[in-house]
Amino acid sequence: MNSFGQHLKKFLVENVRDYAMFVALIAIMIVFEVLSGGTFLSPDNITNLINQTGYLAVLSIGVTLVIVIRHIDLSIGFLSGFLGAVAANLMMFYHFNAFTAILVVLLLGALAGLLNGSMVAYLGIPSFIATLAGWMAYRGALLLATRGMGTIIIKNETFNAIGNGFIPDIPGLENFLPGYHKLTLFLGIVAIIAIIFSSISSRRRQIQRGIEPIPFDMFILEMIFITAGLFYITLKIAAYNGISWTLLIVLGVTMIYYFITERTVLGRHIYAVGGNPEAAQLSGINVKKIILIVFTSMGMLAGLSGILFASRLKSATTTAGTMFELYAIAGAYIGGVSAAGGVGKVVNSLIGAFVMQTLQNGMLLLGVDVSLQYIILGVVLAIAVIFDVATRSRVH
Amino acid sequence: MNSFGQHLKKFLVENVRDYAMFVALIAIMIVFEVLSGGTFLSPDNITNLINQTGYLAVLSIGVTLVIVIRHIDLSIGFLSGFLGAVAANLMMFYHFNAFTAILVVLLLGALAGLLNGSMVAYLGIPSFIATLAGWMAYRGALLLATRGMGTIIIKNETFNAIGNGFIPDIPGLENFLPGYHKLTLFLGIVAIIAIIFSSISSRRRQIQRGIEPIPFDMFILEMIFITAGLFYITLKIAAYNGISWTLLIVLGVTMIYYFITERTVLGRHIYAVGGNPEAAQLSGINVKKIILIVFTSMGMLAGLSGILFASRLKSATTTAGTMFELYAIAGAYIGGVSAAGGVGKVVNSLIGAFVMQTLQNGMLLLGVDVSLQYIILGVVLAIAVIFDVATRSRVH
Amino acid sequence: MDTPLIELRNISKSFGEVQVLFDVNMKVKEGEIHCLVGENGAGKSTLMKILSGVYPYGQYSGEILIEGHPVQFHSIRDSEKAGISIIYQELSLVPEMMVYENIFLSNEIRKGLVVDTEKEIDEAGRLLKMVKADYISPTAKVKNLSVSMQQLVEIAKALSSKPKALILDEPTSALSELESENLLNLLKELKARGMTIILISHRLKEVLQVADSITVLRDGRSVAYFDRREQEVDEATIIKYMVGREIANLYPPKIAEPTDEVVFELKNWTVINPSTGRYLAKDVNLKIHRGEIVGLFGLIGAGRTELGLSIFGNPYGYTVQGEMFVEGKQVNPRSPAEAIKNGIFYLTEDRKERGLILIETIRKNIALANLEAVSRGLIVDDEKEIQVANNFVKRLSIKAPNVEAKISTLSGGTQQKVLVAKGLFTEPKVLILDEPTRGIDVGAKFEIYTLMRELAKEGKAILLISSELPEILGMSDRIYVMGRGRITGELSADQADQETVMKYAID
Amino acid sequence: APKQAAKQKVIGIVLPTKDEPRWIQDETRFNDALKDTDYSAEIMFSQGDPAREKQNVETLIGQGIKVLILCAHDAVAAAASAEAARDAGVKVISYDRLILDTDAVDYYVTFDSVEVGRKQGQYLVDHASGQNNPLYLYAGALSDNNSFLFFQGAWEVLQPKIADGTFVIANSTKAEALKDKNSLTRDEIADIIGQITTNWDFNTAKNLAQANLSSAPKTLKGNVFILAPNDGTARSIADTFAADPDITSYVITGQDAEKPSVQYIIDGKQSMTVFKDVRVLVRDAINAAITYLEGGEPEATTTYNNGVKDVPSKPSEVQVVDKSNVREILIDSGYYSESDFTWPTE
Ligand SMILES: Nc1ncnc2c1ncn2[C@@H]1O[C@H](COP(=O)(O)OP(=O)(O)OP(=O)(O)O)[C@@H](O)[C@H]1O
Ligand SMILES: Nc1ncnc2c1ncn2[C@@H]1O[C@H](COP(=O)(O)OP(=O)(O)OP(=O)(O)O)[C@@H](O)[C@H]1O
Ligand SMILES: O[C@@H]1[C@@H](O)[C@H](O)OC[C@H]1O
Ligand SMILES: [Mg+2]
Ligand SMILES: [Mg+2]
Repeated sequence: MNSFGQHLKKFLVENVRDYAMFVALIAIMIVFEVLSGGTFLSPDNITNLINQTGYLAVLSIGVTLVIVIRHIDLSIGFLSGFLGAVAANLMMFYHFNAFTAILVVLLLGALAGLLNGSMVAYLGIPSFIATLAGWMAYRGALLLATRGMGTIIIKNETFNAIGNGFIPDIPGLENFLPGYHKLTLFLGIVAIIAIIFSSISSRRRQIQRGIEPIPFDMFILEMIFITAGLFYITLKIAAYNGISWTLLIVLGVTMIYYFITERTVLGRHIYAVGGNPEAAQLSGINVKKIILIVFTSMGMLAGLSGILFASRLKSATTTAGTMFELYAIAGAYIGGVSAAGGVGKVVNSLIGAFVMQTLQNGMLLLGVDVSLQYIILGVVLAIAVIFDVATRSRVH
Repeated sequence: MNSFGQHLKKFLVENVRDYAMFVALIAIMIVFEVLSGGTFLSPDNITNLINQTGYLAVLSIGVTLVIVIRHIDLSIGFLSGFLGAVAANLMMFYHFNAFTAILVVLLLGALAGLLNGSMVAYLGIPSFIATLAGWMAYRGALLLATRGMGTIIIKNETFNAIGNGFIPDIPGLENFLPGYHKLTLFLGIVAIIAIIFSSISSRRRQIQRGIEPIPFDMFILEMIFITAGLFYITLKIAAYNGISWTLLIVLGVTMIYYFITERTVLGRHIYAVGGNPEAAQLSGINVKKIILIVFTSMGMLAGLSGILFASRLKSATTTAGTMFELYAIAGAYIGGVSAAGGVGKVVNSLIGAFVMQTLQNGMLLLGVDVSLQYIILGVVLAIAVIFDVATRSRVH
Repeated sequence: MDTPLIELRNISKSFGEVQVLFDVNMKVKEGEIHCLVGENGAGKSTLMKILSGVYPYGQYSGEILIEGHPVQFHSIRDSEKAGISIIYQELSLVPEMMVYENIFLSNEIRKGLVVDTEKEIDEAGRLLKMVKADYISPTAKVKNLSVSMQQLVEIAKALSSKPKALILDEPTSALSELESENLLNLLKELKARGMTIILISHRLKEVLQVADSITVLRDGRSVAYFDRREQEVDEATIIKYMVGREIANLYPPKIAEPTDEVVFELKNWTVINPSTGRYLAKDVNLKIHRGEIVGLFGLIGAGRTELGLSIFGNPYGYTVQGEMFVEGKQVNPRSPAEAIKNGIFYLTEDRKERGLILIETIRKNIALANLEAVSRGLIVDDEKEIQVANNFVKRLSIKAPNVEAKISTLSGGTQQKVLVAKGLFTEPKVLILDEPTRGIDVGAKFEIYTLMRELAKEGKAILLISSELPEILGMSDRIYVMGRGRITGELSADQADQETVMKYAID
Repeated sequence: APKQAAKQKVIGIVLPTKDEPRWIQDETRFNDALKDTDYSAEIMFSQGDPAREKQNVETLIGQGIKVLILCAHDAVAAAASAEAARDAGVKVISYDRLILDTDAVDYYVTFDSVEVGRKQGQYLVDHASGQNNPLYLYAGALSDNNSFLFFQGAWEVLQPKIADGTFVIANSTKAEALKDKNSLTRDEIADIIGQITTNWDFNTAKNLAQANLSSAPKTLKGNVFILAPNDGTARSIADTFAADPDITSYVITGQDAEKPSVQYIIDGKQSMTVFKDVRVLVRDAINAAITYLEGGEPEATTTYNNGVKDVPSKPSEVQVVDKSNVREILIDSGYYSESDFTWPTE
């Protein structure tokens, strides 16, 4: 028993950085749940929260890589807004179907990102200022794109489902577990099993490689936490309408980016360029190409964010995208990305975006005055980063 | 004659960086003058332009030093707005007189800057994120400060004169040069003479030290340009209401900051910290102190900007300060400050801020559509920086 | 066969309008160790960067031949394919990444779409063993390794592409004698296994220890080629070709004897890294007399830099205990500024990163640490500053068009002199020189040594921190040896020889 | 929001933004009106952000409200929020701005925005005599649909007078080009607004007014007429015109009867404002909500078509306030108290 306590302490101290965000998120959630008298963790609010975060989450993920390679992108907010308006225009006035419109918008986003990337990589313009120019230009472009109608109502069911709909349930199971979304339960359980299996096998490999793994009791503890957490969320979501399309997309994007950053050559090169650009260059990595790729991916995600946002509101508005960039960047920083480059995980940025949105959602539930909301957000952001810096320097 | 041509060419090529901004500014002005059929350079528009730039110019000057020491301050916009609202509150509800209110606000600004500086210097938080937290917090604070009525009307003649009034003329000279503001003419001529004298003496010293000065013909040319330019502006302003209080303040701030950066030990230390913080530290410079000083000065200038803005509108509004930071930073970048640290002149940033405002003012005069205004601004910003980077690398 | 493995013919290269290589020729035979020597700025690194594809075909003129066949490298990858692998002068690892990730950077082992991590870790282990560094874990983060360990990782990385030829650009400049020794042995072993090696070094002792053949570059021209299997060469000959004149003695003779007066003293000086609790220096007792040059020798990581910094006002906030005296008076400087006021100046070993402001002018750098002296009140007197800078330029024969020249345009040796000038302008009584000749060439070295002698004569107390034993032995009146944070020995100049000092150092 | 534990929190109110004074007034009035009922309400602000607006609505639904009073930041984009509420069985009252293109609106309380514009235009027409009076046009934000309605109403009234030469447009080439057309398309209005927009921002209004005055020849100065879209921008535009020595007199419109502008009217610095009695609007909204809560249908005097459905509505009167009737309408009715202002000592 005593050794369990010791293990736990050691584990927590050593991994404080990696788990701090989760702990913070859970703590914040519990506080809101108590203060709101149980509404915060209600199935519908959890689902809302997820859908509210979607368009920021994908931006946070994209901008994480931009910050990892020591750059910044301020243009993403209005780019997202502008591209949402383009999608609306395409569908409503040029009769594109949803899929083609989405494709075109993602492509345009990639192009816009490529342009930013080229200015940074080939002309050597500091990204702050290159993308600030984009910020202005896309703001104007958004006004142009929406000026015909002001707001463009999107009347495309397929498109609008992205931000408002849910995946269908398995047909023919209406009487089994009524009130629950069966496919959601099923997918949740599959995910849990997959995670447990892959954790066990990665632990086994660690041992084989002679790398000391975390103690067995801690491992079990970790598994219990993950399982419980995932199962809880699955249950909550399933008790409402199940997995929303937004959630599915965000999860998909996260998994793709997780995979790219953690497992592929490209991912490794991105972190190398961020960690030491000269070294990366001298190792034969084409640094400019990496910059282009990262900015292009950012542009594409801005397009996706614009789609999620427009779909959620079933319309493109004249001010869509305002301040998105700042919130997305804040999410990434809360998730622990470092301005010094080379450090930052997409999953953590996703959590960071959720922390931001959870705070806002919770404060809305509690009826906090909007002026105080801003102040509290600012303070929490500062605390999060102070904590981050403090724990990081301790481990160092 | 031929040698004059050669000198001119060589001179222009070598000094393209330093003069580019002036040339760009003059070019833009001429374009607008022609397109507007002579209104752009009318006495009243020049005066308006100066007054419209004031609150951004002081921010640009302050943020130049922040960027020089390799940091950024995003909080300055809403801080400026918030402090303007504080001034309004103090005068309207607590019956402070204008001077005390201004003093308190400058002090509060300095304190806010000190707080930012401490987070950066002592807690090691990246300035981007520390000041993003401030951005949120001050936005909330501004809403709180104006929440009673939304807008606070300022009914203090002294205070409102700052943004709307002009310096008095010399009394008793009504019949001499009627239609001109004599004090303005006088001050303008004094300034021109001072500049000519100091240029001659600095040229003489260069020669004494064995540093090759610019060729004599180029020197004469430069003098003619400066004299003509200053005289032209003086005439214009004098033909309207003379020097505005805003202009006086901006000129004062510019001179103080010019003096500090170019002539004092503090200025040297600031640029040293920006050029190489490690080396500065090992030269006995207290780097943290310098960071504190620069952020504190920034905060104070944000206070001044808030005062200029509130005075100009004779009121404090809920959205005052929105985006100021981005425009101020853009001004500094147009003026050639470098994100790599250690490079950037306050006078150039002032010109940069003028370039931004000139564009906006000119486009308003010509009745350019707002959406296009944004796009044009973005494109000009990009071109300015591309040009900057290109000429810099050539000289290098 | 007599065809060389690598041949460079008439290579010329310019940066902008400045030509730095002029028709350089070089031949490297298969399986030999070939050394490339020359003064700072002679063009060694540039030449090797051409050979390794950093400056691709088209950016230079001349020909590269591999096994007699002309080749065109358009990228680093091309040269790698041709079997050439290079370790750059600047360490080029990514600190935040793990050892195995660095080793396979841009050379990843793939399994379909993904990187085969397992295989990379195994393979990294094998490569580390090959460079006798199996004590380094492939999954350690590079930032947690010492400089010498990082150097070995670099070599493992270079070997990962299974090259025929390995180029090392000054691999030992940041290593101590012992570590250099190990590295040279490793190179010999690699040679024994058939590898061809090109080594660039300023340490001629090392060169003579391992070289089979030598190319000397001077001012961008190849001025000499020696094949030691055919002809004897000695240091003096090489130096003669390098600098274009004879240098009889590397170390100028003493011009005055130290006095008995103790100018600087440390008593029971202890320095602790507060975040790890590790002792960086423990119970150090040390004194320097007026006019004395005291050598402080130790292996890398012995803690000399930390000791120097702790004396110089402790800028990085170590925990410091003990007493310090300057001219008999106890002092307790809490920042570099206070240390400077107390007559102490420390010249960093890292002149580019921590010593100078590269984008600024000579004059501003020289005056920086003592601006008050050229100021009236809070205002800097430019005239006075320029005068001061001009005086130093003359006194130290700093080679520059004028004092308004930017530091970044100067050669390494000249930069080092500016750094020295900056230190001297604070008028220190005690001058701590940390690796003052690291990476600078023989000519510049000699000038720095001469200056040190003059300063000693003027009555300054000098602490010379160095990892080069000959330098310590050649310059010091007295020597302290440091090992793992402790003073392990003290020797007078006449007692000291290579073996004794080394013995204390590894003690 | 005041905590009134005993009361049932079944009404949700969502207002556009705290960044505009107008809505801070509405918040106060709602709080006042609710004091005398058995219900309490949660009031939220969307800060001009439709996403936040939707988030607000979702939160309120989650809290179990039964009636939603929604003043959309963007009348069109709010459809998604309204539908979410409808799906949760919540009645939706559209407040001040009609939610368009959805059948998920149950009731509409409003001032007639086009009428606001007409009243502004009419005031200018009524005060102009003779020919060639310079007319300066200003508008709200391109991003606010109301800007279009206000301008449309004003244009309807002003255009014939421009065409007959009573007014000459001083500051918009786009409007000048369309001066013979009485009913404009949205695109045409957008073109004009793009040139004369204040963005509802005082500083932009001031910069624009200054630019206009700089480029106006003397013939377009003297006695001028100014269409200013609301009080905030009217004040900064009025200040700018007052500072120009070539302007002898100006007539300027406004809207909202903000306190500072009422003072301006008393002092003769602003000519008029269109008073939208928020109390009436608030009362109608609350009454409708209570009627719904108690199972009834609120009374409607007319309907508005929102593109999909005819929404039952009871529009409130808007009134012109100027120096002649300011005391009567704003003070005597108890909307503001006399001590809020300084009055000329006669
Ligand atoms: N990228 C570059 N741009 C301009 N000049 C350069 C560049 N790289 C090197 N040089 C110049 O080319 C010359 C040769 O430099 P190089 O680095 O090859 O010398 P080196 O012999 O390796 O010197 P060291 O012993 O100091 O490493 C120097 O004068 C240097 O300033
Ligand atoms: N807290 C710190 N911040 C910045 N640099 C540091 C800090 N602590 C140590 N350093 C620097 O790290 C470098 C590497 O230190 P290392 O331990 O390898 O050598 P060392 O102990 O200085 O050995 P030597 O005696 O050879 O100088 C040194 O140059 C030292 O100045
Ligand atoms: O009352 C006005 C409102 O209707 C409009 O939408 O925004 C500006 C306000 O002045
Ligand atoms: Mg080299
Ligand atoms: Mg050292």
